[in-house]
Amino acid sequence: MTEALITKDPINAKIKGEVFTTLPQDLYIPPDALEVYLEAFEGPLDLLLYLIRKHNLNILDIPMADLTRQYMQYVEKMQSIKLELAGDYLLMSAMLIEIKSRMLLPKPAEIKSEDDPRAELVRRLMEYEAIKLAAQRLDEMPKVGEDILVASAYYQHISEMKPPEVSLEDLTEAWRNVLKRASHFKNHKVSRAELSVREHMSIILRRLKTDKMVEFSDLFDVVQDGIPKLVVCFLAILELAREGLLRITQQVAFSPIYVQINGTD
Amino acid sequence: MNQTHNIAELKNVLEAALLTSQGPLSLDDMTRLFSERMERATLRMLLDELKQDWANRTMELVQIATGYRFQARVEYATFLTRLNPEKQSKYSRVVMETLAIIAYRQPVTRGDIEEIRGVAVNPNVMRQLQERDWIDVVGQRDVPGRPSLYATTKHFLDDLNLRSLAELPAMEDFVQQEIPLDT
Amino acid sequence: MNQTHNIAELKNVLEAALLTSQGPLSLDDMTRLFSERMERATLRMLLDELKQDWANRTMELVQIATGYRFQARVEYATFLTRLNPEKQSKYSRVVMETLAIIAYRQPVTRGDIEEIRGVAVNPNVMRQLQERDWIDVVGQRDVPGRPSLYATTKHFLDDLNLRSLAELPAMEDFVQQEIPLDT
Repeated sequence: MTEALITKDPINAKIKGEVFTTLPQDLYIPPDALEVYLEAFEGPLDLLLYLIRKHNLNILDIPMADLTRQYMQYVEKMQSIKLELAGDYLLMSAMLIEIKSRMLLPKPAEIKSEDDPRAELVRRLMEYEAIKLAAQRLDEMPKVGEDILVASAYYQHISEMKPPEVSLEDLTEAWRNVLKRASHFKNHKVSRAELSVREHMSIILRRLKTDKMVEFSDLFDVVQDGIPKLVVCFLAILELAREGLLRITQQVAFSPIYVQINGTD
Repeated sequence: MNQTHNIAELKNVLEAALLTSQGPLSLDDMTRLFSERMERATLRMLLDELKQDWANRTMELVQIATGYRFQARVEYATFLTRLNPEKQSKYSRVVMETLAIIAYRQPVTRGDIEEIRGVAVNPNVMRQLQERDWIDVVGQRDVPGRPSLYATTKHFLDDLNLRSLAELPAMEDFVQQEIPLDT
Repeated sequence: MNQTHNIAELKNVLEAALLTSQGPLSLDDMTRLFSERMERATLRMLLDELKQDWANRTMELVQIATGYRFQARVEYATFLTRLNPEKQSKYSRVVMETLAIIAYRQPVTRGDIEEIRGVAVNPNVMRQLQERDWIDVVGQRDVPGRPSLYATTKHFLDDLNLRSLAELPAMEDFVQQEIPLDT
């Protein structure tokens, strides 16, 4: 199975009318076919792995000097766009030559396996091989949109528009913009106290809308409200009267004072 | 399993197709499901049966202009809508500024707002704020035309997480002597 | 029908939601379906029952990384794929190998990927995987140049029908016989 997986991509290069389906043993790749070879393999590790697994090639048997010379020629002939890819192969050739030269040096009496210069290459080859197989497995796994079909029945979308959220910052920003543009408000300041007064103006108007006529003293809750609130309430009544929104009446001196909305009878 | 041999299996294929399809399936679509030839009459019969099978269940098989589809029964729509609440749009600048003027200057008439903003106020703007229950009419000014006086509501304070208008940021460049509200 | 009163009705709401949802539903999503409070334990129990209810039917309720979804049983795939013959184009070997490295060795930099594959990584490959929402950048390695660290997304797990990376086939399964050093 391993072999079948690794040699999934058949080599099918046509050079001067002649079809090449296997790699030449001397590894010589005619420049015309270089691109095809490079496409058949994912890189020098892939090529090396193929040679080792398929042709039982000993890493050290690769005629590296020749190979390197050939690569140098390719690089010269290739257009700059392919240079990067050729560089990867060149780097691998350099690595193999280095390994070979180190192997040719006189061996110490005992060589530990981790000192073997080939060990690192073998580790990389095997890691790449495993990743390659993992990639094939991932490719074969069922995927959503390919062989996994997910339920997506229809439902009637009821429009339940939520109203926009408004934050305190949004509101004050809007007010700031209003003030910025309204020149006659340029020097206008709104204090907290004034806001309380204006709020009470609304409260009093709301009350008078339902109760029509209220005795002045009933507008003050002397039991519940503290002095400050009573003051605010009084200021609100004065402001409403000033703006002509309230009518304050008293029949005779010392009789009850009544407050009503101006314009109602 | 490339050949289907009995009614139940044919119905299952149709059910799976209709439940996973992104859009409605036409009879032509459905014939493509099967490698063997499928008569439209057979398909219609199968769809009828499928409809019956689902008669008392969560989905109903309906026929619309472009074909057939399964759809959730309408009583489930309220639940499903909760999963994808529609994106809330933002209020326009006009709406926000009108709200700000009412909040800071209440009680005000539309005329007051127009005077401050320098442009006419679209009645639609007031309606939006009233429908939200953020403003209401607290009276009329005693001038010709008796224009309505608008103020913010308690609901507005609740929605903005305020206890009173005094908690609105004051627009003052210097700290004024404040009347403390809580003593 | 805003309140649900019994197990059967709760299960129906879940079924309707899962059959109509555009993507997987998390437990959090599902609690949002109900106006009343819903315990996760109750939800899990209901989902278990729902799964049982569908045990011998066309769809199966599966749990994947981001939640639950109904999907057609694998035996219907051959029929259903006939509806959309223009399949999602297969990724090239480079893309799949890059994905495998990210899946099994994450988080990794482009340099790590190049080291394992022995070739430069085309940025286009990373872009394809990012556009599919299968990988994303989870940080930078603290070395000169601060290269991006890539990892697979939950969406990748969802698309491959997995709940977690631990469900990927074990890497050891792919390790082949030792390459002999002496022959």
